[in-house]
Amino acid sequence: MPSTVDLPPLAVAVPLFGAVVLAVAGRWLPRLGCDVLAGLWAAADVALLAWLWGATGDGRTVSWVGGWVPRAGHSVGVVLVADRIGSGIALLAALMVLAAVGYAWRYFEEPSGGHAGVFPALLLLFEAGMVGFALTGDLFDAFVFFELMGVVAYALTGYRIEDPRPLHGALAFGVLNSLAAYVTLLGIGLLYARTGELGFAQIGAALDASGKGADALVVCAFVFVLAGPLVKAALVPFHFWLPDAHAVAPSPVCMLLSGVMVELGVYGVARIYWTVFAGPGGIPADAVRPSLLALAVLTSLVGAVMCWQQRHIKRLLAFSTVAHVGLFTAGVAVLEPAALGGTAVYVAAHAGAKGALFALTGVLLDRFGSVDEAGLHGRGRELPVVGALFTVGAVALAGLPPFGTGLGKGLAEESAKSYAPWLPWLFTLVSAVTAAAVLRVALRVWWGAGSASHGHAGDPETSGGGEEPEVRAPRRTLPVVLVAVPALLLAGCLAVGVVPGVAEAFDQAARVFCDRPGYVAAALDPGTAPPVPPGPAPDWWSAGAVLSGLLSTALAVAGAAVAVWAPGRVSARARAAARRCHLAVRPLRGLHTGLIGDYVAWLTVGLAGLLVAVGALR
Amino acid sequence: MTKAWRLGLFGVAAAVLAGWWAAACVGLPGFGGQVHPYGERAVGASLERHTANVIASVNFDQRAFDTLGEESILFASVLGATMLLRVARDERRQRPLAARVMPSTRLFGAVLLPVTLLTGAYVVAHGQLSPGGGFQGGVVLATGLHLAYIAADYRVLERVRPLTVLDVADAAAAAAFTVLGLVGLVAGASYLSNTLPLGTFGELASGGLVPIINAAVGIEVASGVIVLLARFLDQAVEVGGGPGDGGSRTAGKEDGG
Amino acid sequence: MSGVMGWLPYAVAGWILLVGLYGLATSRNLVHTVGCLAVAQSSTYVLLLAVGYRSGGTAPVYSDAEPGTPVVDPVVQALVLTDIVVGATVTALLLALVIQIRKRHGTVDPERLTELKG
Amino acid sequence: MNNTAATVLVTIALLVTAVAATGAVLAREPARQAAALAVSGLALAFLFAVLQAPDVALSELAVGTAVTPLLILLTVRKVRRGRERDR
Repeated sequence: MPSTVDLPPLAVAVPLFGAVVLAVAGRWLPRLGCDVLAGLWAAADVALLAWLWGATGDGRTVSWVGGWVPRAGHSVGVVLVADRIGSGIALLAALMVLAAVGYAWRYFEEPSGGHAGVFPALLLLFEAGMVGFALTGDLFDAFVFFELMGVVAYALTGYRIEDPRPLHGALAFGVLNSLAAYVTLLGIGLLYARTGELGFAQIGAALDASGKGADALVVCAFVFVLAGPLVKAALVPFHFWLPDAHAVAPSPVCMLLSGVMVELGVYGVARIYWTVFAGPGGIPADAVRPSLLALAVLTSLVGAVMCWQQRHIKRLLAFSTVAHVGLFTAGVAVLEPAALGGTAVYVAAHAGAKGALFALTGVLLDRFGSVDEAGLHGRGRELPVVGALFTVGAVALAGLPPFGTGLGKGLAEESAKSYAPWLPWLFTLVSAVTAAAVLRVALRVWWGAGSASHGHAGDPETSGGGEEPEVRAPRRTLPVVLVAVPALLLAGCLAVGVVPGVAEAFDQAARVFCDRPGYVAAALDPGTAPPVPPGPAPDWWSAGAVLSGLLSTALAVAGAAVAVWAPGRVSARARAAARRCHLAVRPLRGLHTGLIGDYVAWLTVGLAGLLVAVGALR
Repeated sequence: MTKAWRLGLFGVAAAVLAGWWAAACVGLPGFGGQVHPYGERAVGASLERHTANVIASVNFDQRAFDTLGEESILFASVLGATMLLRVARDERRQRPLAARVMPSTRLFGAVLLPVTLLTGAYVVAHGQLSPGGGFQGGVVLATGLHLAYIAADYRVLERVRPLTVLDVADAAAAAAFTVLGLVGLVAGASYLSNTLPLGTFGELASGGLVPIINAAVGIEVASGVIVLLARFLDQAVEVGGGPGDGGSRTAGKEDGG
Repeated sequence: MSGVMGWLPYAVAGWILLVGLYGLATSRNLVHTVGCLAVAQSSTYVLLLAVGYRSGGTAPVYSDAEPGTPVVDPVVQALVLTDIVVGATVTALLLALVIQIRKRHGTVDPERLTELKG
Repeated sequence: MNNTAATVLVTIALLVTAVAATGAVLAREPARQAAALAVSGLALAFLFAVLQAPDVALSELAVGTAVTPLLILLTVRKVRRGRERDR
């Protein structure tokens, strides 16, 4: 029986081993056998991580792989440090993988890619990468697992080789992410040169001891090391790959990409900042806060505007992920434990809602071979249950109480307000606009509301028609799991909001996450870290949170209604104004060119901008 | 964005990046410095574990978890490339024609092939003692095998390289690494602990778990790279008939809406 | 070492990164794009090995050297080894994608891939 | 090897590496780029050997000068074959 300290490496090793077994056994096992095996393996990892989450409590589980425990505060090994935020997001990843395995079971009717074991094997490898990245306490190890996550995700994105668009999206994804990972590695090299260490805690402690403060090297290392997580998190202007990849990946993969992988980027930013750079030898909070907040605001606004403009439903959902990641980053950027705890709740609930929406869009693709909002006008009428779930997903995205998204949003707003009074308005506006776009789709596709026409001639846009169907099978009845999995995901989103104690657990978890001296002590000098005293319990569903959730939902409903029904009924002046707004955002749409060269140029611009901003403010 | 705009934007950003990089490098310790705290600890730990090649000790013992991740990347990429380069529904395989090879080339290949394979095996086996190891030796083995393609032709290569077996060997070696980690757990220590007898310094069997993991990596790399190269060769030589090959383009597909 | 040698390796690493970025930003062929990514990556090898170098140190392999002789930093070498494997596998996977793009789009010119925009 | 000789060797290796990398980027025709990458891999391997990293040099020799250019060449061959049929 393994002890608690063995759980973190086991949680990585178990899916790795499962992937290997599936890759071999898939040659001989029938389809059903592979799927059952994959399901069991994913469930086993969920159990391991749930155990880890329970056993870690409000402390940290520190695991020196290979038994290289530090002597006199120094070690040569790799350390895994699981606190509740880290093991929580790992658990979220494992749950989403389990959902994706279940969904894919009936989604790809025909085993593709050689044999039936390949797809679930890749999913398990993806899981290992995400869990490893979430639990590691070592910068280079984080790079390795970041790349593992990446490599598997590129392959999964391009899974349908018969369709041209996924290949293009996967290549843009691959080039941008790997390039950013190499920039991160350069940053790791700079830090190693200064401190001679690789662990988060060790580098942080050595930076503090060096007494050089935030000189040019530390600033450069900070920006370079964060390049990888920032690109993974798809913050503007590092976001261009995301809509290209998420819009075209197979639906079960989209659930994972949007639901948890992108959020892991934000997690990486937070983890690296707090453990490595938050001390006196790092970057002052007054430089980090405005820089990250600026990125966050830009990201959420661009994401919301672009989301509203889309007609390709998966691309629309992808831009809504961009917008929400902007909000998550804002929750992290104020550098307050309470806001971070709220953001963690928000992320968990968002994974459920967004995963469900992608899964339901997959049903459209399965039934009609299209994800084009205009082309599908009214055709969803034959699938009322799917339409009802899609609508529920849309209001969950808006943060309607008692969904967990509303709770997380409310908690984050409550705390962020003290730093920037306008932040709650941003949260409300952005969640309303993205939810309105999703509701508009629901109204058009399932209720046949409004007219079928869409868009303006001459706009740069991606239509959702003419997709290669992801499934090639004679017309069949809708498999139950394709509806059951999104329903369960939505139930999970609801559970985060209604189960009492979730908010408190995440609040305390965030306090532990931000306790930098405690982290360093736990990693280097086990047994000396004092426990973090519990703070005041957060206000579970405060009046402000309920009101803000209701307000976003009302705005979303109003927005969708106006978009669907207004065009035929308003005055010429209102139409002209709408037209002007539309033309105003056209250049923004024009920037999303699908050209990898452009994206790399924007990546360079983003890095340069961050260097200048952090450098000027330090 | 026009090309000029892109280049201008990139130029400005690159200049800023270059400036900051230069400023950062001023703060670095000068090249060739004598202070390497982690490095010195790693040397000490390696000698303690009777591993002569410190790099092998870092890769397969001290930071073995990194290598576990790295080998998983290799495994994932072989699996992914196999999946991406499968024969699509609208493609077909064509038998390649037998190629005429000059006798001198054939002799060259026939002599060089065993030499490369032996070299590769040697480099793998001595990884914990001398420069080289599972990874380098594995790549030499894999590329060496492809001399068969140059020396003879594709069909000979196909005979000397049973892909299914290699695919399974790749997976088995990856599994071996993961499972070897459990040895430590069974022995009551932590995951990937080096709990085997350490042997005598400088001998082939020294270093405990290191030579075993090294061998697993060697097998995985060799079979993985062979499979990888084989998929690319397949595409270049055998597979045809897709839309890109047949002339008609499917790219400019009609809008559905 | 002092003088030019004190910073030249770092400058070369920075130069390689910038050249790689330039190639990626201006590439007109997807195969070339993947090649440029490999170039950009080699900057990390140069930086890491330069950071770990020690004047007068020998290779950290004690099969022929006496224990106790000063050696260059073995950790960065191990990191670069890992990095090289990662780079090779990423290159292979991306090239596989390029092959399929060529089949489905009929081109490897990024300017002619016009399906994802807006 | 005394220190001055090492310095000279390292300087030369660094400059050759920088030039080779630049060449690999500027060779815009993929087949020529594969050759340029092989040269760049060779330069890197030489640099690593001079920097007392024989393990890394061996890897770079195997990967940078053999496997990567080979993969690129195979890709080019596939890409070209398609183009000839298009005509």
